[in-house]
Amino acid sequence: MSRSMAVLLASLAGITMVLSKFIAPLGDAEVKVADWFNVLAAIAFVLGGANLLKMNLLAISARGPGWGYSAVTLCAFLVTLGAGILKVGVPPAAAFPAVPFSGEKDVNGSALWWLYEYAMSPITGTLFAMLAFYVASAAFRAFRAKNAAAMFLLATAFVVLLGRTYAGVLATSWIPHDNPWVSWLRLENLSAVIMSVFTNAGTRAMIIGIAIGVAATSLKIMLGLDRSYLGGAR
Amino acid sequence: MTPAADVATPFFVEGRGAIAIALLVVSAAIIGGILWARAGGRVKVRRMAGLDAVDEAVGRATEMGRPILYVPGIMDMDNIMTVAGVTILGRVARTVAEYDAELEVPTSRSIVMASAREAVQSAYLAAGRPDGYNPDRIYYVSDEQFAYVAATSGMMARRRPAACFYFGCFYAESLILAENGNAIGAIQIAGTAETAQLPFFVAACDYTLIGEEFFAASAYLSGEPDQLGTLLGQDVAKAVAWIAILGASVAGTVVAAFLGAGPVADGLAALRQAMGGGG
Amino acid sequence: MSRDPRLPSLADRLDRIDRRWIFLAMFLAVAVPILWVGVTGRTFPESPTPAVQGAFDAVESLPPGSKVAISMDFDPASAGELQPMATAIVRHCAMRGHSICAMTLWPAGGPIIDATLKDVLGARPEYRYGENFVSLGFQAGNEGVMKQVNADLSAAFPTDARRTPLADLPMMKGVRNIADFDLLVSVSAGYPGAKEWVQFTVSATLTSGKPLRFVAGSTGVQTPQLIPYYPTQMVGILGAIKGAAEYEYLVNDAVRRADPAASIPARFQEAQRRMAPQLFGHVLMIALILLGNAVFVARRARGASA
Amino acid sequence: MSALPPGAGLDPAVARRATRLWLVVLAVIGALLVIRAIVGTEVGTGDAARTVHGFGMVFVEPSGQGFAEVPAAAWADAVAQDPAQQRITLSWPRTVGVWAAALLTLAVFSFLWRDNPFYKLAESIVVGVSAGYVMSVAAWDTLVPKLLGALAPGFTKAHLMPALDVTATDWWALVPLVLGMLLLCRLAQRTSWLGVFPLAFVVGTFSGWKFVQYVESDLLAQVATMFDPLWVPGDTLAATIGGTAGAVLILVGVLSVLAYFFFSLEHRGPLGGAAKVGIWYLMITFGASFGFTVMGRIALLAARCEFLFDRWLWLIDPAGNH
Repeated sequence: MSRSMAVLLASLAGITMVLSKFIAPLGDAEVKVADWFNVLAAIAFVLGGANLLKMNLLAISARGPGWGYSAVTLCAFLVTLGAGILKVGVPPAAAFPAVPFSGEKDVNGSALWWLYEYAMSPITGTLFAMLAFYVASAAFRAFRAKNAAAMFLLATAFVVLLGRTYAGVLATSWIPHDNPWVSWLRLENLSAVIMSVFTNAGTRAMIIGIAIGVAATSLKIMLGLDRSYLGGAR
Repeated sequence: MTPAADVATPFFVEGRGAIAIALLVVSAAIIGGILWARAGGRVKVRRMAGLDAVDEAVGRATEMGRPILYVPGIMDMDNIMTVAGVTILGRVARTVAEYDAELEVPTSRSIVMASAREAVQSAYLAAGRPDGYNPDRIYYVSDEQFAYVAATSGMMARRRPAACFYFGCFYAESLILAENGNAIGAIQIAGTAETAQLPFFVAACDYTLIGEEFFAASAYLSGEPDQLGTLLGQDVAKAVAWIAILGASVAGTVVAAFLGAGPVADGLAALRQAMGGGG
Repeated sequence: MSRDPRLPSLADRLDRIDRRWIFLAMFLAVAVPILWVGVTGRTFPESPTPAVQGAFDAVESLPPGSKVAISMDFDPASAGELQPMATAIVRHCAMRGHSICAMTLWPAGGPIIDATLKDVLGARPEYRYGENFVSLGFQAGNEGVMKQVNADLSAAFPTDARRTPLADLPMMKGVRNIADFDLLVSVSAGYPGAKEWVQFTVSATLTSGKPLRFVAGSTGVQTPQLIPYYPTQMVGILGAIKGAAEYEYLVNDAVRRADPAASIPARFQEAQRRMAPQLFGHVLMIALILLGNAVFVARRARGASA
Repeated sequence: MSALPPGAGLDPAVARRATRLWLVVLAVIGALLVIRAIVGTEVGTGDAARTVHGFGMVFVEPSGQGFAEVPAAAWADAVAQDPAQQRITLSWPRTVGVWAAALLTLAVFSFLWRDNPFYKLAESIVVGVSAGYVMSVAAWDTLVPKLLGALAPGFTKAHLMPALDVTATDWWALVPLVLGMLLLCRLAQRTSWLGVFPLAFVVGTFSGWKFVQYVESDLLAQVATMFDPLWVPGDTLAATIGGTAGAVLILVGVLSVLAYFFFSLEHRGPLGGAAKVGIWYLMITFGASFGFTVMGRIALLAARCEFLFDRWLWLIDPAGNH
């Protein structure tokens, strides 16, 4: 019963949004809805935070292997949350010295700023940088000319990689750059041709297909055909 | 916010005819496909190796006694890819429940966690194994992209899932997850419409669903007539787009090469502008 | 097979190579050139591609005093690629005497704007806050903001980052919506970013009579997605650190042409400096692809199952 | 090097060996740091030049309400002028921060070798800190201005956000509040069924929104770009042929990739041929995309290396920080 009501709510909400794009008085629905979603997501942090606390407290009380790491997570979470919510180390904004909470939460020098600058940012930045290693390993393993399709993948990656460095420019510098019949073969030009012709076509077609796929998925939600996100498996 | 109404504003937003027609065509095609399938029309769907492999991957994980990792992307429920990812999770969870395997779903958003729990719980219910459902294995990690990656990679190294599914919206984490999955020898199946990440999934996963295939996955896995009907509808919409592209190209060429400036060229330019295709 | 199958060939051994050797090679390929460039201070020359030249010309061709809006939609995680672009574009605008209005749709973008403006404009006393440059700071709402700025900039950004109402800023006189700027630049790492600016803001101005000129700076991973919009909806793209290096080179070249004795501060050559590890990193990648295929061919020739 | 995947190592003998190995690695790193300190760094120029044996230090001077970082050379100059000066000082929080950041960077990199306690520590820290950080940001950037500020503008302006630009109560803000409360009903078993309504609302609204958005800006607009003529006359014959060939190849590519996406037809006959060409185009697209991305990833690694060499170890100084 409640699920059917929920599906009905989803349909009505979806149809209202579609209409808002065509009916002037509903025009600002998008901005409102985006705001609402942000607020809802912020409130939902209570769910995520409660889950995080529960999981780590369970791990600590069970004293299973690695419970110490759960304790670290828990401490880091509570300390950061406290520092952020209470604006620890944040002076009042210059314009409003009488309002203690008026400063920016992560102003340079505050506790939250320190945690972001020296704990969160270096770790996330390093994880991001580890991709350099993973692309190398993936290139060695996966880029093998097993069939025609793989050959195209390989050759293109090769040309683009080479064309984007000084080495590539040197490698084909003997091709005259003022002869329009062959100058496109220079590596730096060739990768531009690949981008503007082949990548352009491939991306365009994918975008069109994805748009149709999104349309079908959205319609299925509005028609109540897809409801497993609500637990309505059939 | 609302400007003073010194001029009577029209009830309908102007200049939206082309988009209205396009929406109607797409909707008609998809609803038509559903109705056709409901009326008993035959819908044949081509094989998609990546989705046929889901059963095999779940089966293998069961045999090896290792968990199955499912990542529904890192975006929130306002992203249609996440919704599609959770829907596919519902289908995969049903297979997992039937095999009585162990499912692990770390999420990057609180609302996704809530939705994924609903989907998995009802899948276990539908499979007749409500006791097998463990909500604690569907958990929130962190909204921060790389914190989520750190925890999920660490989990992969320690729990060594035998099958990894990545269905949803992915950014840079795609390759980190897929390479770590590769290092532990898991069967990996990915699907996303985030075109920038497809190369990495293609390079590091066993099977990858590209763009629209990803949105077709839930219908394909369900095998229900209604759902397969939507695939037929998508094809009809694509056929219309195909013809429109060919027509546009021919028309543009004829105008540019033979007719030159004139009323036909103006009409074409106006049409293009109405469709939002720039100048 | 003539050989003892228990003795793996070189190709077999390479095929099963521990990937940590590859990791080590990549680390050396990047770390050693950084140290080398750091010690010697040398950089490679660049030859600008048309998309970067287009971006440069878009800033160069505006008359001094033009109003440029720059949206810095990235966070510290992508600053390695994008900060040199943001710095070079702001610096170029300052050299040409344009007014700069910075904003961001990423929560972490505020400090980036402040640092960039301070870094570039700090040594230029002629640039006074509110008159030649302003920072609108961060606004939440993604595409919603982009749609709002089409109609009314002050609806999206009621105040600047210092909480001054826009109407009180001399530079913002006569700027009602985004199309009143002479150029829009987005330096972005993803969503929302350049693609959304095109979809929701630039496209909307194409039919309004005053098309907004648009330049995008983007991470390598996002650049291919922007190609379809060039050159109709955007006049230039800076793609990845290479694009940043080319732009930096053009700007530095302009400085040197104006004053051959000018010395370029090291912080304005950041992207060019980064091209050295790029070169060796790329060469390693190419070598790995070649090696991988050599192994593949050799093993296939021996009849081993792939 | 053993081919053991990271994380394997439950065998006690292997674990002991791993511990020994880690001790060796740590000892080597420690020794290198000691050598680095003994070698020292010359900061400042001219008369102010001095060799310091510390590194990874951050100096600050008062600026506005807080402090601003200054190069070590500025500190050297200031000390040369007045050895007792207190304006430019060593900032302990920031110096500890740089060291913490450097050690955490190394801890994360160590995962490339294998899963290990240092990585686990970094992982635990980043999960906790980031969750706390995003929640703080949500509270101050969303809940306070958009919820509290809308419902209780007077209170919010008086105590939390004096610069908030609202005057009247916006009752619309009750909608997300009610939805949020319904979502939180999931916390209790008996009321958890109410939690589906906010999910339905969110997914419903955004499906309607994205439906129009994708059809408009991706489907329709991309089809519209195909009005580009296939005949592209240029200044020279080569340019004409090149431009025309490019336009034709784009059309062929778009049509064949779309053909690949047809689901209800088997890929046989002409459709099969078109789909095959489509796959080739897709692979070229992916290859190019990969090539571009490698660039960005290497740049990120370079940035991390620069952090270690520049801000922490003071081996290089491209930006004049010390």
